Amino acid sequence: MNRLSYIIRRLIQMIPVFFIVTVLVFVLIRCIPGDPALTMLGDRATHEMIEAYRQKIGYYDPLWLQYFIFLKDLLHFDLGSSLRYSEPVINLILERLPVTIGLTVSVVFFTVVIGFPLGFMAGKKRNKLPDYIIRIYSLFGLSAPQFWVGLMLLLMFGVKIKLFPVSNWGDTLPEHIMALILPGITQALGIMAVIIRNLRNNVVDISGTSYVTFARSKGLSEGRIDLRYIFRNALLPTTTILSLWIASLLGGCIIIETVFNLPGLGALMINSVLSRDYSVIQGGVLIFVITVLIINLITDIIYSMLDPRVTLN
Amino acid sequence: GSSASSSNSSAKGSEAASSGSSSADASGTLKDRFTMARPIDSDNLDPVTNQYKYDIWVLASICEGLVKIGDDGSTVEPCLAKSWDKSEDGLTWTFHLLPDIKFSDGTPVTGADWVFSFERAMKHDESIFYTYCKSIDSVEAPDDTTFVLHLKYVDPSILTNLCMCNMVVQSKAYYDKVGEDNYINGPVATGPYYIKDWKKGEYLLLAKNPYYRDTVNMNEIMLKVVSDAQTRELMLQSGEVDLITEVPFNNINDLNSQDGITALGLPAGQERYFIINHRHKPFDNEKVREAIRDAVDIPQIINVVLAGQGQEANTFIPNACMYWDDSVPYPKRDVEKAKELLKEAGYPNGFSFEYCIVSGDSVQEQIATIVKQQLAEVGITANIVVYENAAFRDKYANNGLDFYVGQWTIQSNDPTSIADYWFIYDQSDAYMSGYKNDQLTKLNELAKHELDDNKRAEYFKQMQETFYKDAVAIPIYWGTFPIAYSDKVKDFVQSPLGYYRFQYVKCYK
Amino acid sequence: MSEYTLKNNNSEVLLSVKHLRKEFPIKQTIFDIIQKKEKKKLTAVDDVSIDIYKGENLGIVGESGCGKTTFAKSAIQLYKPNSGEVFFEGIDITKVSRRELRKLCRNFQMIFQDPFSSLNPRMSVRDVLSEALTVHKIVEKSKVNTKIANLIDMVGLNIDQLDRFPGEFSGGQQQRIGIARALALNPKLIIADEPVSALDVSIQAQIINLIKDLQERLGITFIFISHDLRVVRYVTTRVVVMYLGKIIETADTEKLYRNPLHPYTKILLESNPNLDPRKREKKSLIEGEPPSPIDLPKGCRFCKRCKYAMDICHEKEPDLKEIRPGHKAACFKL
Amino acid sequence: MENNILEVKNLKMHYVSKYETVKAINDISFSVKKGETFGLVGESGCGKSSVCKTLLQLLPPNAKFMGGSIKYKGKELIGLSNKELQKIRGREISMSFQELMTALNPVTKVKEQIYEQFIGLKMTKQEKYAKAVNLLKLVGIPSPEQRLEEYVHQFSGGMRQRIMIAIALAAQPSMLLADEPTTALDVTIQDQIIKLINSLKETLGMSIILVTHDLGVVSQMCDSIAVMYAGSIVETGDTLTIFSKPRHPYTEGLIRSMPKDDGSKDRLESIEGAPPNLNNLPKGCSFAERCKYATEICINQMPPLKEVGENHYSKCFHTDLLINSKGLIEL
Amino acid sequence: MDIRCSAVADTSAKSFIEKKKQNILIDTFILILKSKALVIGLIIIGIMLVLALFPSVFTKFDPNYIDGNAIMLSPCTTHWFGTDMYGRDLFSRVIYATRLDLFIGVSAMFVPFAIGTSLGLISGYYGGKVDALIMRIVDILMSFPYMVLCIMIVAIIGAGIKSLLIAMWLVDWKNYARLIRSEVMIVKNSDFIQAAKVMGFSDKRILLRHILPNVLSSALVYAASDIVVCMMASAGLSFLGIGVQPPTPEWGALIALGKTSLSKSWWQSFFPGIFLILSGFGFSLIGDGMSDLLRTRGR
Ligand SMILES: Nc1ncnc2c1ncn2[C@@H]1O[C@H](COP(=O)(O)OP(=O)(O)OP(=O)(O)O)[C@@H](O)[C@H]1O
Ligand SMILES: Nc1ncnc2c1ncn2[C@@H]1O[C@H](COP(=O)(O)OP(=O)(O)OP(=O)(O)O)[C@@H](O)[C@H]1O
Ligand SMILES: [Mg+2]
Ligand SMILES: [Mg+2]
Repeated sequence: MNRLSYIIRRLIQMIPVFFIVTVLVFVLIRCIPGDPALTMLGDRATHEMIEAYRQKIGYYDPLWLQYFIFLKDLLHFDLGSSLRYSEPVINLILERLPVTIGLTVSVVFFTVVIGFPLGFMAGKKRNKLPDYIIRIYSLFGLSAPQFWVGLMLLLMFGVKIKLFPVSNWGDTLPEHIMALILPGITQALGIMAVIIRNLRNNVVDISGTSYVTFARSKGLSEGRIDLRYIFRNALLPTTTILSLWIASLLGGCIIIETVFNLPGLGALMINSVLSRDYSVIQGGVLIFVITVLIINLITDIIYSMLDPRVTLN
Repeated sequence: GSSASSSNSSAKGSEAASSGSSSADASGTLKDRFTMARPIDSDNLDPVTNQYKYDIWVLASICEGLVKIGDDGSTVEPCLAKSWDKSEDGLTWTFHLLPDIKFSDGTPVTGADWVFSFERAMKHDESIFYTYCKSIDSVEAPDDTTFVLHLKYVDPSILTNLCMCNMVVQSKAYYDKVGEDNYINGPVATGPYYIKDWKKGEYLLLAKNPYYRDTVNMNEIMLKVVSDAQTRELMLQSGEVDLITEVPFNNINDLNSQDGITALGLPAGQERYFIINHRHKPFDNEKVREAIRDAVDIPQIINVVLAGQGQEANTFIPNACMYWDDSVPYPKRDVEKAKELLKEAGYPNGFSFEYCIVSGDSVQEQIATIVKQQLAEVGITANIVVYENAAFRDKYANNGLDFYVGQWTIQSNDPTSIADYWFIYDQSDAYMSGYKNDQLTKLNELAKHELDDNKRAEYFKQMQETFYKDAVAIPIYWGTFPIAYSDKVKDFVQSPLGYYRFQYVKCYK
Repeated sequence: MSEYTLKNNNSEVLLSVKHLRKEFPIKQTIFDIIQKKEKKKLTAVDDVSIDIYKGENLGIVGESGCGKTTFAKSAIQLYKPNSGEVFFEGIDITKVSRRELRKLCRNFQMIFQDPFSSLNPRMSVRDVLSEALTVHKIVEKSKVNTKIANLIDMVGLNIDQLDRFPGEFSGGQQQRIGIARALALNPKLIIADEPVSALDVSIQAQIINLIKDLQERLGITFIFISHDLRVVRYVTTRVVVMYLGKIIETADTEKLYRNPLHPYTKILLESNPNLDPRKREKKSLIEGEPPSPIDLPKGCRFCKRCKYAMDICHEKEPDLKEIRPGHKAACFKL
Repeated sequence: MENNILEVKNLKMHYVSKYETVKAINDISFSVKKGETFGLVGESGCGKSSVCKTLLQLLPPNAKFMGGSIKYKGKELIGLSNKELQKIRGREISMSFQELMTALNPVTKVKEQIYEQFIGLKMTKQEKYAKAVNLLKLVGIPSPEQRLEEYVHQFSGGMRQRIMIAIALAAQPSMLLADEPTTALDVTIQDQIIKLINSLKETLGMSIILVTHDLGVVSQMCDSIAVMYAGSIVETGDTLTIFSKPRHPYTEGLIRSMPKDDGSKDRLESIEGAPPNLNNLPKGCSFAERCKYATEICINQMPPLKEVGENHYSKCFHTDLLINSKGLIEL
Repeated sequence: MDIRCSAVADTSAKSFIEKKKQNILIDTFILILKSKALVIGLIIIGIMLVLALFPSVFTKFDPNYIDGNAIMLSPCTTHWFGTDMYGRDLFSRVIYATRLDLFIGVSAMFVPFAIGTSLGLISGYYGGKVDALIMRIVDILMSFPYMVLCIMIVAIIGAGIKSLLIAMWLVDWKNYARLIRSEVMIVKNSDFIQAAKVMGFSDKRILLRHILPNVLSSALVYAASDIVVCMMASAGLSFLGIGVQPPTPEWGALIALGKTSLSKSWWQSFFPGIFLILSGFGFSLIGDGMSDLLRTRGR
């Protein structure tokens, strides 16, 4: 199928999902107990103050009206402004988005750099010592709590060896990069386990396919076969899994963000839920949904480019 | 004026607060910037509409008013007003202002700024600080060095109230420029520091006010937000920050034992209570409440949870406040008596209730863990239920909580506001406990308008005694601000009210 | 052989397929929809009509992809045909409800092309057979085991292989399990879709013999799909030649083999490799690939590869007409 | 012998797994002459593909070489290093695989898969392209320029078979192992492939080992054949002889179970029973169990490969009984 | 060849059934024994199960008893794993936590597994509108940030394992549904399903007897490692302070509690961590072993 038309169709398909998610967030967030007035005003608020605040934020407006206003603003790319920070939501999000994206990139980087070779090696040396070591290591990665690993790494590389900052998002790119290394490794450790296992199985499967044997019969060198045939083909399904993880990373790094004190979207979202900062939650989820859908689209397209068998529909 | 009763705590406060002043060596050179990490960011630095302690504490280094609370937290000292006169009837106060005061942007402070600032505070009746300026009828500034207050009625605590952050002088020109909506990003004022950069949720950077009339040591103060306590500690250990706040109590000793780090609890005007909802059975029964008071073992709580960094409390007024009464009995564990009381109340086999805690508050969680066992020993079953913050508040506002730990942090050493919160039922359902006692409400009202210090003290004594007698709530402890800092830091001052006095702090290279 | 011809013409019709057409849709792009392009489709079976007589064995041959399987599957409603009717003993099974169809199903069974994939890899032979027997209550509960033993015996498998899984059998054995399963329901018609193409000659012979025996003994009607022309000649009584979804020739087996009319049939028969090593042809008889069933050419479907093609062949589609008694073909040259 | 391009002696190979040992090749010897098409015939699973893969040493990890020798142009292939083998594979001996649907890399263009054969040869891009186009033309793929840019899944089965042959021929090997090149295809395409390989053999002067179980294909292509059963060669000789005068019961059975071309409807003679399990071979002749001539000795002893005619060998104790057996064709 | 219609005696056939069935069990058992991963995994989880069922046999301490005299003891002969800041015995807390943790892991996996499998089956088999609907729901769940949803649920029903479980139940099925659906799509086109249709079987029977057993294996393997992920998620929630209600012992919560003094009292998070990792190991090994087994059983 024509790629462009495919993209357009996928974008059109996103609209209902997107729409339903907005409704869902909108309703859900207002269904849960806790009202912004109480959280914003704190312990000492009197009944009158609470009342006044509620009036101000339109707490008593019917839900559909609130939603309507939300949609109307949305059409002007206005996500409203944060109750807590009194700042346009879009600014809040845009401020934190780079951190989250940076973190995601770092995680993917380490997953790829460490996980791919290990997974490949485990598959090549199937049921030999390296395979066992790598598999046990990956199991460890899967079942060690992130915050624990994170704190341990900080203790080791932040405090004892002072190689990386414990927490310094900083202002310059090198500072940002330094700040992202340890969190990237920590989060990658868990994901890597999945990637390694998946890649290993793929390598085992692909090594046994007849096109690899056929390639050998052509007299190609082992290195070329490993790289061009086994690794490349084994990677395809793994990338899909990786992309699923990337999507969930964008919204779910809260623990890493907390441990490493990164000013990312996860922390913002969680804090906003905790303080019932409605517009931030709505805006955040919206941005998140769009990002996830677009990432999915991109992976599908990339996948179809890498694997000609996959048709886009 | 200050009362004698608070003097002992203030003395202790000033000693501990000005850390390590003895070894003030001239050899070291100062760093450019002092960095501290705290768990939560300020939300709103509008002096009038802010709500959180994290706002007020910082504002204390940004804004100044006519008078200020001393660093020990108990005395009222002159600030921008060098002296003041009070009219005969006590309704007109005339303040004589320091000359040539400038805002941090270099513009001079004028009478118009004063009037604007006060009128704004008086206009915002939804502000939680509104009560402090309730008694003011009007203000005027005959010239740039004189400022006059007209009161509606005689207000004995007017001077302490004037120390509050909502009655500080701010630049009207700046306000007009940015408008009400953006004002939460902070005012332009006259304090030793001004807000240089603020990335919400990430950091707040203060810079030295070049026009400040006094010495200010550090060029910049960086307040980082680091929500995880463990990460804060690691940052201190790695030298990324010079000072951290809200150290978990049980780590204080550990941190202290490390080279180059000092950890301690600064005295705080902070009190925790077990708050019992009188509207829920069986807590409507006074005997039951007393039984609980007898069942809990507060020294153990202080030992385990605070690692000893706290002081047993006896009444609803923190000991850092005026009119605190030492003679009110302290809760004391007596298991037999508690059982007896339960039997009398008709619960010989105990009962069970919901002990509500807010998620993420480790102190609350730890207290709950211990109290659960202590209560179990008299036959009462406490089911610990964790609520996420907003849900907790919702339940709290709708009388849904059975039993929880409340915390009050004072903002002024006058106990009026806390007494209001406990005894003006309509305002807050008596700290949401549902306790209603008209007599106490009346006493509180009397104390508010009484100019005679002794008489006021007497009213407050009565309130405290009744509070104990009715077992309204169970005071637990007066807390401390647990901080830890590197030995490079000298003279960090946080007053018992929590105010940061950044002008004193020195941080060496 | 003439006796078969006679027999067929006198028998009653068991299954009558009328103007059957099956198309597979091709997905459209958004632009196609916007531009209101006509929906593309793959025509796998195009207007096929044929009567199948009781007791006969009808062979279907043709190039791979010409729609043999699709025809068989749409005839018994495994694929919903796009148009056309199929009468089974006078009942139009394209119109009956799903429920009724389910009941009718036991009368016609199918042996699938790929013996392995036609068996559930997680059901043992016993499970497969007993399920068929019990769901339709073919025999009493107590007799199920006996019946299974009979069936297994009938297809020449050993009873102690009953609890094995399909993966543990060879292709020929798997094919026999498929046959046993089909026989379990006592069907009147069995469609055997290339039942021997996956097998070796030696096993192939066993299956062929089995089919012949079944037909003789139980009088079951067969539709036998294969591209092995030798086997078809051996097994069937009548043959249908398909090309690109259409029947192009049909006749009694021997008639057709002895005297093929359609050019394609001729090529097909000659393509069958000669068993005599001394008779080797140098040149391939057929060139090129069949056209795509998506964009069917106008005119005769074979004309592009036909060396006798005339102008009219590119213009019009020839009808299937009776050239000789009992021998129909679709070609203008005839 | 001088004109033998390949000589295989006493080849043995087993597949060893945790659970069983599959004796896939049991003592096989044969030789292939220059320019000859040699057929390996036998029912599926008897080890034909395993022989081919052993020749090129392309065996899966669980395969265990048990002995024997493979001499190609007088040079011993067993024991060669991987590097040396790489020079033989594709350049000298190449192979087209049975698994035509899966033997080509699905994610690279056909062009690249052909180009890979030119690695090491100093060729410019244009030369490579021209050669690739030529190859596709040679195997009869229309519009090769366009087809080179396509991926494998865009080709039909017959096309894939041709592409595989094209790749196998790209480096102009002296020998082609064609593993069931026609099995999965229908008669017309099968016919095309047969004719294609036959003509290629003539123009390029290759030797071919053709693996199949279709006797029709054998008759159209092979000069001599070896009939395999359960991992060993049971009969070998030139095609005409074996087709006309089979001297092994299994060969005879195979031939008899073919339906005749003449329309006769006599009952087919099938070989009863199934081939033995390769992980549990009988002590004696592996065909004994299904053999109508079998006697005690067949069960207890392994028969030797006896010469029964000129260049005609049979692995049976009872070749004499078969002296008059009827073949597929009359001479 | 003649057709042997010999009537096989009823009884002999019957006796054959029983014998064979037994053999299948034994065969399976032997196969299991041959897979080292599976055996080790089963042993680990078996031990865990014993600990979970009879914790009191292994320790004499009450896991919740606060002993003011035993605060923060390092591991010693009485307190094998040391004590925590309240003076509670860590060994007994870790042991008593086993039951809850296994429960969390298994139930957080099982319900989504059941829901996802059913919906995946239906979606894949019927296709069309039902499929579109289910897949849109999956899309929505996929694109909804998980932690935010988790906290919302915590807000609605309170903190604790209950909300964690509900959150997982609500969200996690999507993975199973996708997995199963994609396999059903393949299997439903295979000939044996058509064979079942032509045999006149009902949809229910085809779905449950014919499709399900063929698509379940990959979901099962996924489920085994999913258990670990679920247990990890509960540890994460404890870290955020919305995990189990204190003082209930739970590994994640124990680690989270211990992490406040990592450098001083390493044992507090170390031992529960070891148990968490060990059970993770156990379940993953079972998953690996199962995939091996299913592979050998398959073809
Ligand atoms: N489910 C399907 N969806 C789309 N196209 C199909 C489907 N099944 C078959 N086709 C197409 O319909 C045409 C006829 O296929 P069919 O399987 O009926 O051929 P056949 O004659 O049985 O071939 P073979 O000899 O290879 O079995 C082919 O072009 C095929 O690609
Ligand atoms: N990798 C392997 N591991 C174990 N056994 C194997 C392996 N490959 C093949 N076999 C077994 O070895 C025997 C010979 O296999 P081979 O593929 O050589 O047979 P074949 O004659 O080529 O059969 P076909 O005609 O089906 O291609 C078979 O019984 C097969 O099951
Ligand atoms: Mg077919
Ligand atoms: Mg083979």
